[in-house]
Amino acid sequence: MSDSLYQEIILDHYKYPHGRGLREPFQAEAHHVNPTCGDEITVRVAVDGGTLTDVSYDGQGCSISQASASVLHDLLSGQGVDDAFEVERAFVELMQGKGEVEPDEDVLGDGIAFAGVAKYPARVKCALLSWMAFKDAASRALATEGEVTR
Amino acid sequence: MSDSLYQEIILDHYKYPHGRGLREPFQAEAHHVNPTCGDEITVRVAVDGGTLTDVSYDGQGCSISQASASVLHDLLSGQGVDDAFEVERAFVELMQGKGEVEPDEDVLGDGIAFAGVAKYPARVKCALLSWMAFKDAASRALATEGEVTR
Amino acid sequence: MANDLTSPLDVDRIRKDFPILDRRLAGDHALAYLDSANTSQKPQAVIDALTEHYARHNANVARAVHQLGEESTAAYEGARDRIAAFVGAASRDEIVFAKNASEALNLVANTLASGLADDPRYRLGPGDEIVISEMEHHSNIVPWQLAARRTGATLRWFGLTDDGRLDLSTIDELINPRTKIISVVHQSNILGTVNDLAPIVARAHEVGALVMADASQSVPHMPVDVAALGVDLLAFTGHKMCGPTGVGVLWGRGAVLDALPPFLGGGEMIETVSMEGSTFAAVPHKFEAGTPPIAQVVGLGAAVDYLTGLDMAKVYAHERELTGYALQRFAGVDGVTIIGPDTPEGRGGTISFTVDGVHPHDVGQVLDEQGVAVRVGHHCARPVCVRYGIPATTRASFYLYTTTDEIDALADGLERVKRFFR
Amino acid sequence: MANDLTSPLDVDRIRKDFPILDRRLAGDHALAYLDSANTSQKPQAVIDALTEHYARHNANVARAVHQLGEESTAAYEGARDRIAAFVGAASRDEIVFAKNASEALNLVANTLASGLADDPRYRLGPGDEIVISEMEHHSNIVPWQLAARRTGATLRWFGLTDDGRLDLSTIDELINPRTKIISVVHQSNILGTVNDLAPIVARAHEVGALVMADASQSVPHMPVDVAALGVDLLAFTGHKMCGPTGVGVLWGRGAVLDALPPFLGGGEMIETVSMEGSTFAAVPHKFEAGTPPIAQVVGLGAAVDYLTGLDMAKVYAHERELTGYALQRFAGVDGVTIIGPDTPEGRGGTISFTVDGVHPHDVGQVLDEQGVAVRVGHHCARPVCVRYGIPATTRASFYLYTTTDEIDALADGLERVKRFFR
Ligand SMILES: Cc1ncc(COP(=O)(O)O)c(C=O)c1O
Ligand SMILES: Cc1ncc(COP(=O)(O)O)c(C=O)c1O
Repeated sequence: MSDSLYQEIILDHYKYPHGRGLREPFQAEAHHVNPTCGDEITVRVAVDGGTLTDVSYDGQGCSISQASASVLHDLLSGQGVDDAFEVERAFVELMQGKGEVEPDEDVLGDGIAFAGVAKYPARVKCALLSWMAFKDAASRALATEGEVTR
Repeated sequence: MSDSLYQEIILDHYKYPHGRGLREPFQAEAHHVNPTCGDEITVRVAVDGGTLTDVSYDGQGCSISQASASVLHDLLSGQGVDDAFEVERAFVELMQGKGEVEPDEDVLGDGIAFAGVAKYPARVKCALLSWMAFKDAASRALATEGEVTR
Repeated sequence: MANDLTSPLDVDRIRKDFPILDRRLAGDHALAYLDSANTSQKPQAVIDALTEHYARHNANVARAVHQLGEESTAAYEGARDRIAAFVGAASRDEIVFAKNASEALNLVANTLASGLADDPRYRLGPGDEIVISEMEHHSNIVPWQLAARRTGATLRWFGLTDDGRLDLSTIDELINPRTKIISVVHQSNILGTVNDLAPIVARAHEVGALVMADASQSVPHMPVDVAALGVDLLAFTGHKMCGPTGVGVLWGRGAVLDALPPFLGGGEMIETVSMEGSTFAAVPHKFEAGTPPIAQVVGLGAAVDYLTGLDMAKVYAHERELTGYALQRFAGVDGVTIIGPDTPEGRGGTISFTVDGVHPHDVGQVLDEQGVAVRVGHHCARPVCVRYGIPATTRASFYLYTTTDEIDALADGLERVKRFFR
Repeated sequence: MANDLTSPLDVDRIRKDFPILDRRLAGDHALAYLDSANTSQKPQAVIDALTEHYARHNANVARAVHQLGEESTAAYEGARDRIAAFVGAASRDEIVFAKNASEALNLVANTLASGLADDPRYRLGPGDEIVISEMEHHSNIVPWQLAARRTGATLRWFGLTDDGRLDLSTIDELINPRTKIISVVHQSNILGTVNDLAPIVARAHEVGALVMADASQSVPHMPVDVAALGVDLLAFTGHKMCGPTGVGVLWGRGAVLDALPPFLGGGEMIETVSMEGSTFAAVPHKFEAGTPPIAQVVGLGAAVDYLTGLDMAKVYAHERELTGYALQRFAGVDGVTIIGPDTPEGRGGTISFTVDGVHPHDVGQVLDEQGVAVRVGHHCARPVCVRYGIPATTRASFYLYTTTDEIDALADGLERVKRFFR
C-alpha cells in the first residue's frame, strides 16, 4: 500500500528530520503557507562568498512537506549558489512533471523519492512548499549578501 | 392556425380600437410598461359620485395589449366603481388561470375572447397591462375623488 | 448496510439512485464517500432532469414567446415554487437564485455596503456594527470584512466554547443598538454544531438588527422552515443538497429584499433602461442579472423533489443515527480527538477530528488509498482551527446514502493510518 | 439543407449532434430554432460530459486529497487550459470563471468602483470617465451606471450611425485623459454589428485607459484572439457557445487582474483568513469565491473541444454565408425593414427587423405557431430601440447548425404574418 506516494525514504525524513530548527546567522528568511491545508514553513538562508553556508528551517505540516524540507536541507546546505539553484530547478521540474519526468539521482539524491508525489496534484504543493520558501529567501539573501542578520 | 390565441374578437378590437385616446377630465392617470417587450399604456380614470364616467387610454404594443385596452374601455366606462373592480378581478382571474378558468360572458363581455391567452404565459402580461394600469389609476382616483385635473 | 440502525430510510434502495456510489476506485476499492459536507453526490433523477432539459426544452427564460422558451421558463419558475415551499417561504418571490451560497452571502453584504439603499437601516457606515461568529465558513467572514473595510463599519463576533459551541454569554453587549446585521451559520461545516438561532433572533429584533443564517449545511440535512427560524435572510447552496453545482439560493423576507438596492446589473434585472439611468425590476428578478443558471435551477428543483419524496424528517433521523454510531465508533479509536461536540445532541453528521501525531493530509491520503474519501484541511473555517490550536482537521461527513459500513471502513482505516505513521 | 451554400460545414451531420433539433413542437411542427443569440443549443458531447461528470467524478475541487476530488479538479482546471487556448490567452491564470457574462462585466465595474485597489488607475472616483456605447447590452450598461452612481465618476457613450454602426467621429474627445475604462460590445446582440475595436484600443492606450470587450456574441461565432484584439479585459458566456448555463468567463491580462481588488469574498479565494483580516489568493482564484460552477466549466470545456473540432474559422464562414442568404431573402419580403447593417460586411448572423404595421410580439407568436423560434422585444438593448425610434424588434439569429431551409421557413412565415394582421 501507498508504495508510490509514501516511499520509505520520505517516511524516514519525516520521522527523523535532518537539520531542522532555525539557525543564525542568516541573510534572509521566508515564511510560506499552504492555504488549503494550513502547512507552514520558515526557511533561512545564509550565504557566504557564493556558498550556501546553511539552509535552516522549521515548520509544521504533513509528512510530504516536512520530509521535503529535510531533503532540501541535505541537498543545498554547503552548496555553491549556482548548483543549489540547479537542484531547485530539477526538483520543481520533477514535481510538476505529472509523474512523467525521470529524476536524476546524481542531482536530486534522496529527492528522487518524491517522484511518486508528482502523480498527486493535491500533494505537489506540499512537496514544493519549502522549496518555494527557499527560492524566495535565497533570492533575497543574494540581493543583500554581506549584511548578516544576527 | 392561431385559433386559440388570436380570436376574431381580439383582432377586431386591435384593428378598430374602441375609445382610444386620452381624454379630460380625469382624476388619476397611470403609465405602465412591459419591460420585456416595450409595450406601454397610459390609462386615465374619471370618477364622479361612485361612477367611472370615463376610462380613456393610449399606448403602443402588440395586438393583445391593445385589444385588451379597448375591451377594458368598453367594459368599465360608465360602470359603478364596485362593479368595475369586480370585472377587473374576474379578468385577472381569467388571465392567471392557465387556461383552466371558465369565463363568465355576463361579466366579461368581449373579454372572454382572451381565455386562450391565459395558456401563453409570455402573453398574459400583455393582456393585463392596461388592467394593471387601470387598477393603479382607479385606486388613486378614488383616493383623490373631487380634485378634478383639467 | 444500515440494518443495525433504526434508520427510517431504506438506504440500500436509496444508494441505487446514486450512480457514482458504484464507482470502483484505483486498486479496485469500493468508494466510501464521506465528504458530503463538501459536496453531495447526485441522484439519477437530477442528472436526468438536466439531460432532459438540455435535450428537449433548452431556451433562455423570460425573454421568449416561442414554445421552447415557454417550456424553459415554466420549468425554471416552477422550480422556484418548489424550492420556496421546501424552506417554507411565504412567497415564491422571496427566493433569489445565485451561483452558490457564497454569492448569496456576498449579495447581502455588498448591497448593505453599497450605500444605495433608500432606507438607512439598509446602509452600513462608520459606527455601525456587523456581528458574525468564530465558527463561520470563510464565505460568511470575508464578505463582511470587505464590507466593513469599504464602509467603516466594525466587524465583531461570537467566540466559541471549549466544546465547540457558540459562546452566547456576551450576547447582550455584542448585539446592541449599533448592530445592523448578524450573520451566523446554522450548522457548522467544520464542527458539526447546530446553532440554536432563537436567542440571537430575539436579541437582534429587540435592537432592530437583521439576522442572516448561513444554512448551507442545514437545509440539505434537516427540515428547515424560515418562518419558524425567525431570521430575515438565509443562504444555501444547491450542490450540497443533491443538486447541481452552479446554483445557490438566497431567501429573504419580502420587505427586506425590497429594501435592498440592486446587486449585479444587467439582463433581466431591469424595469427600463436608458443611457441616462435605469429602474429595476421587482424581487426576485432585481437580483438575477443576466441569464440565470437555468438548467441548474431545474436540477435543484428535481433535487428538492427527491428530498421531499424521501421526507426531510427521515433524512434528519437517519443522520442522527449515523452520527451517534460514528461518535461511539471513534471513541474506541485510540488517539482520535473529536473537534466539536462529542455527543449527538445539537450537532449534525459532520465530524472533524485529529489523529495524534499524524497530519490530516497524511490521514486523508492513506484513507483515500483504501477508498475512504474524507476532507482534510481547515475546511474554509481557519479561525476554528486557530481557536482550537490545530493546523487542520480530518473531517468525515454523512448524508442520506451513508451507511454504518462506511463508518466502519473509516474507523478501520484510521487504525491503518496509525500503524503506518508510527 | 445548406447545399445551396458554399458552407464549409457539413451542417446535416452537425445537426445530428444536437438532440433538440429533432423536437416536434405543438401541431407536429418541426423546430426552426433561430434564437441562438439568446442561447445556443447543446451538442450531445456537452450533455454527455455533464452526465459523465456527475455520475462518475463528482466532487468539490481544490479541496480534496481523495481520488474523486483529484479527478474533478483535473477536469475543472483542464477545461481552464482549453478555454484559455480557445481565446489565445497568454496564460491559463488569465481565465476567471463567473456565472455568466453579466457577472464578468459586473466584476470589473464593481472592483473598479470599490476603491480598494492599491493602484489609483484601478480606482474610479469623481472626475473619472467611463465610456460605453449606445449599442450595449443592458449587462454592459447597468453595471457602469451603478459604478458611476457609487463613485461619482461620469458615464459617457459612443452614439450610433443611422446604418447601425458605432459613431467614432468624436472618439478623441470621448476618450481623453480623464477616461479610466472603455467597455464596448464586440458584436452587438441586437444589430449584429461587429465593431472594429482597433481604433478604440489605440486611442485608449494613448490616454492610459483600460479597454474591456463584451465578447458574448463574438466568441461563439468567430475565431477570437485576445492578443490580436489588443484589449485588456474580455467577457463571454458559456450558454451561447454550446456550453451549459451557469458559467461565464472573464479574461484579463495578468497585470490587470492582479491589480484589481477582490470581488466576492469566501471559499477558496483566500490565502489566509483570520477574524481580524484576510489575504487573498493569486488570480484566477482570487475572483472565484465559493464552490465554482464545476460541472458547468467541465461542460464548457467540452463545448470548446466541440467548436475547435469543427474549426471556428469554418463556423464563421458558414454564418457569413447564411447571413448573406438571409439578407437577400428578407430584401424580397415587402414591409420588412432591417435594423442594423443590411449588408454582410462587418456584421454577424443576428438580424433584427420590423414588419410594417405588425408588433414584434405578434410576429414572433405567429412564427412560433409555425415552429419558427425567434426572439422579440428590445433584446436587453433598449437604448438601440430608442435610438431608432421603435418599441422593439423581431430578431433571427443563426449558429453552426442553422440551415437555409430554416431561413426560408422564416421568410415564408413572415408572409403569413402579414396576411394575418392586415
Ligand atoms: C452582447 C451581450 N452581452 C452580455 C450578455 C449577457 O450574457 P449573460 O446573460 O450570459 O450574462 C448577452 C446575452 O444575454 C449579450 O448578448
Ligand atoms: C457553512 C458553509 N457556508 C458557506 C459555504 C459556501 O458554499 P458555496 O461553496 O456553495 O458557495 C459552505 C460550503 O462550502 C459551507 O459549508
